[in-house]
Amino acid sequence: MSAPGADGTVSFEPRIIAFVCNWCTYTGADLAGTSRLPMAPNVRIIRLPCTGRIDTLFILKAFERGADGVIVSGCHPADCHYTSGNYHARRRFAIFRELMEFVGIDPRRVTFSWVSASEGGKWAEVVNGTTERVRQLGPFETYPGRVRSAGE
Amino acid sequence: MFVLRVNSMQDLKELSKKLLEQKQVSAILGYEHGRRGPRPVFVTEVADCERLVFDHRCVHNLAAYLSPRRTLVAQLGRLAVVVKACDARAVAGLIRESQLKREDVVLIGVRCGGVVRDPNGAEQLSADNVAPRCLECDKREPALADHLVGEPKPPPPGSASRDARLSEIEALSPGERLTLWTSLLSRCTRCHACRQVCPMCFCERCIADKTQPTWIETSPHARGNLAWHLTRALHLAGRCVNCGECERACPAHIPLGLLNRKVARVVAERYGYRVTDDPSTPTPIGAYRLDDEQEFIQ
Amino acid sequence: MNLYQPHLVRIEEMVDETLDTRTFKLSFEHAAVGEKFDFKAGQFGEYSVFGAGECTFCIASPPTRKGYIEASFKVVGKVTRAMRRLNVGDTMGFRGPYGNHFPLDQMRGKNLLFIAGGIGLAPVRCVIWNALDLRDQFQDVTIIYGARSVADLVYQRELEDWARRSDVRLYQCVDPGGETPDWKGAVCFVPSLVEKVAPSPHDAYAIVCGPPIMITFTLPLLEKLGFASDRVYTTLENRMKCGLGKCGRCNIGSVYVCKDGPVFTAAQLKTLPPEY
Amino acid sequence: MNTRRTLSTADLGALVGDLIAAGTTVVAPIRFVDQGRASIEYGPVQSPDEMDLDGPQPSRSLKEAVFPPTEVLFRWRQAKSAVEIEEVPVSFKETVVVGARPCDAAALEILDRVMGWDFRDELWFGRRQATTVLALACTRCDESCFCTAVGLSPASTRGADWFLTPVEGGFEVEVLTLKGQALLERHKARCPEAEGSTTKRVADLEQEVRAHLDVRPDRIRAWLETHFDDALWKRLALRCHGCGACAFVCPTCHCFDMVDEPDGIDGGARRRNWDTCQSALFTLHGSGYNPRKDQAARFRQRILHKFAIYPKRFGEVLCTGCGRCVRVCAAGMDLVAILAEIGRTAAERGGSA
Repeated sequence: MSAPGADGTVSFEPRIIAFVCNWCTYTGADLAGTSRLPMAPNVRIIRLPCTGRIDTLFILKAFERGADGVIVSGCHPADCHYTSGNYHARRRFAIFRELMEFVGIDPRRVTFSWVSASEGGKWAEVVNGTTERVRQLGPFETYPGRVRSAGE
Repeated sequence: MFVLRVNSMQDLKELSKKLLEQKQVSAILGYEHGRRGPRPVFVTEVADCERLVFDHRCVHNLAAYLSPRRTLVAQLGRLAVVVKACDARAVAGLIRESQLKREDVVLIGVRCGGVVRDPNGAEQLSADNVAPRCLECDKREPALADHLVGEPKPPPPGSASRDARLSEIEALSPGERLTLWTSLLSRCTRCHACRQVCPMCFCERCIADKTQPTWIETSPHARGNLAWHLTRALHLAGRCVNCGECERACPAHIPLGLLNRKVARVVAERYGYRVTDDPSTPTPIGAYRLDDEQEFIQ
Repeated sequence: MNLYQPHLVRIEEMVDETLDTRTFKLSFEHAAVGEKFDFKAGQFGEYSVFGAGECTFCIASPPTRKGYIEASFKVVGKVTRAMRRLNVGDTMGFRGPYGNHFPLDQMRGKNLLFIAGGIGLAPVRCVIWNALDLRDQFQDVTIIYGARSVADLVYQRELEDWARRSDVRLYQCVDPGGETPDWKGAVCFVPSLVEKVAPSPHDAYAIVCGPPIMITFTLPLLEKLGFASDRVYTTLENRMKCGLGKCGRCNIGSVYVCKDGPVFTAAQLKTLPPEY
Repeated sequence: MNTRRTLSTADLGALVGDLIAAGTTVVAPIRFVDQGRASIEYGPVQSPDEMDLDGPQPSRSLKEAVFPPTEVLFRWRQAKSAVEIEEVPVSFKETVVVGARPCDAAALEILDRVMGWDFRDELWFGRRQATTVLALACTRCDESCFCTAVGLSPASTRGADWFLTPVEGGFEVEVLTLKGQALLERHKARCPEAEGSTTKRVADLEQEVRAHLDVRPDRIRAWLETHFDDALWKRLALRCHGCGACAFVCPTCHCFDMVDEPDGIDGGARRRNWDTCQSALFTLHGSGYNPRKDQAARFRQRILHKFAIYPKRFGEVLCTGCGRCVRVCAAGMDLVAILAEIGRTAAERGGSA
């Protein structure tokens, strides 16, 4: 996972899980891929029907299981395939984000974004930005009781 | 239903007797003296109404017994319940979330000037023993009540609300906060008393009890405890009535109310929402505005 | 290795009994454990799927057949669902045998009556084969078995086998509506079939296993037919975790199903509080 | 075995210091304060100054020193269909408990019965063996204490390896077991032999506790065994929240759950966690059927297990009268009052009717 580089510094490749909605961000990510946009390979995407389906427990589960950062992304306001899923999600994540911050989970480890199907470039920015930010923060070893499967 | 305004504890007993005699209800859910201070009691006989009491040690939120999962209580039939302002907020929550019909319960509101931390507490309410949450409550009487008893009360003594502690924690670095909470939550043994006593935790099957898949690990280790307490606090966002029962029931003395208080402040600041005993207002988590702040979203 | 740690067993074969019931044939991964392993008809084990947990089933194969054990299970909860996803060659865990057993020693030389409903045939099947493998030690063997529908009959090939045998009397039924055009057995509930067959209590033992409703109606019938209640056996199941009398959840009053059971006589059942 | 020694307060501190220096875990009552709410809990101490032996009873029992709220039973690793099991050790680091309450020390011995009948729980006995219990006579009680009603007392030595009785300037020490003797051998210099006198027992306190509850456990058992369907259960269970805090603070409640926790797709651990008969899930079958259908049945199970089932199976009451369940109950369920009521009824009806 991390090995000393030539100059003695430790390079670290963060593991980032992205929970994205099927209709906008997943399509946007697909566009980013087919457009051959340069993107950090650290992000694993999990596709869900809607940001409204993204339970806050998904974020915790990702950290529990060894993620160093999380991306949550879906349709822009007014674009939700189910009309209002993203509005509900927006409230839930607004509250959860502050609660996480209160117990000491650095909010910089979690990126929330709206990425539409046409915003391949924005997706690449979100991926690269998050990867770089989490790389600076280092591995999330302090997450209470974090497990990591063998071979990591 | 008429509103009877009476002014002494004797009137609580008289009112209860009347409700039973007139068969308006089949039981009164109130407080009686136990060996360790007042405790909940279900009075079904007119003569037993003499046992009913109310004072600043009546800490318990009796609305917890109104949740539909209390099958034994449901067997009693229609209840009249003694409620403080915080308890009435819970009753309103149950009505708001379709767990209870307003007409299925008679609410005997009591004027309350704050309660102590522990029912087994002091004879006099003082700045030293007042439950901190009462300093965050500005309702001296429930508006939802059918009847209202007791003299008007002054606000509770003291000024040590938990907001100072919240600010202290917020001033720490993320690492320090995580260390603090990991340490506080390490005392949790997952008895789930916080959930069982909570009037707003009425789910038929709690997410913490679900096993397919197991979202929240049931083991009382750092991982399971953090996931549980964060989820509990979040699921109570805009619903927690600040009755403090979770914290009082916790055998590990974890200051759980801080999490709820934090969430309540977020909800108040972001959505201008405060939990009241008006059952007609929607909860902030079940509602949204097109122009909700989204400064945290890229 | 502490007492909660299972032995590893490998799935050798699997048979789909019905749409939701499957039988695993399991062998111990460490031959030495398998050689030492012995049990009596009626005992149970704790079967694990690693990552899902443990589940309690009787050992459905008879102790007379060495080198393997069988478990029949219906998909109900987390563990059985995980079991359903396993394949031949996969590894499971097994702890056991635990609990008491059917007193086959006492039954020697007597007539045996087996009554089972649905997947309740599993523990009974273990005793049936045990007795049939030692056929000369027992008198008449009568089996009365029923299920909701023809598709719900388990161990179908063995039922055919028993039907062909001249030294076994097999009566079968399915609930009304559960029959197929070519169904040759009775169409009724198990207790009604028992009433029709009217087995003789003379020098006989009865072993009854099935859903609670079947037990409730069958036990009084047997009493009416003249079976002494201490000669009627059944098995109980309560939720268990340890199987060792420690975890505290299977008790019915002062009786621990995992230690004093799972086999009980009808006489014993009468003394238990209604918490099973 | 019964050797009398004395131990000054300073020497006890020094002894604890020695033990910690030698790498022994020392568990003792520690005071915590959070938000003005003080509590005393048993916990490992890093220095003798952390101990608080004069305070009230620790709010949680000592059982977690021997029976942790969660523990790994084994781990597994999986590669395709092959599984490897990694055992957990059943021998444990030496631990000395200083200042165990008599009700907590006795509970360990009572639990030895269920942990050892037929199948021997090596994890329990491994920790038991590694743990030396220095119990401390109680010098105070509150209205929830009722140890005398279940055959113990504020000066009961049951389950203790050493028994400390506070005297002027320190403690009188009774060395009660071989394990206690072994500890004494290593720290003899700090514990001079007591001179002749016998300890003045805390008789007054015993009387005070007896006044809280005076019942005969055998009568209670007889009544319980014949009143499974009594109306009492529903009446009492009405106010019960079904939370199980009582069971989690109880020194003798020992029911547990076993769960698998994968730590990836290729492995994980099976754990055992404390559980409680007060939870509806405890007995829920996979089919959805629950033999203990309501809180009345679950509450009855708790009382029956303690005062009828355990006595029947193991010859003693599964309760040490510590009173924690009374103190901790958010709904004011009061075992002292309940036992008194059952005791009264049993006496009136002669335990059977």
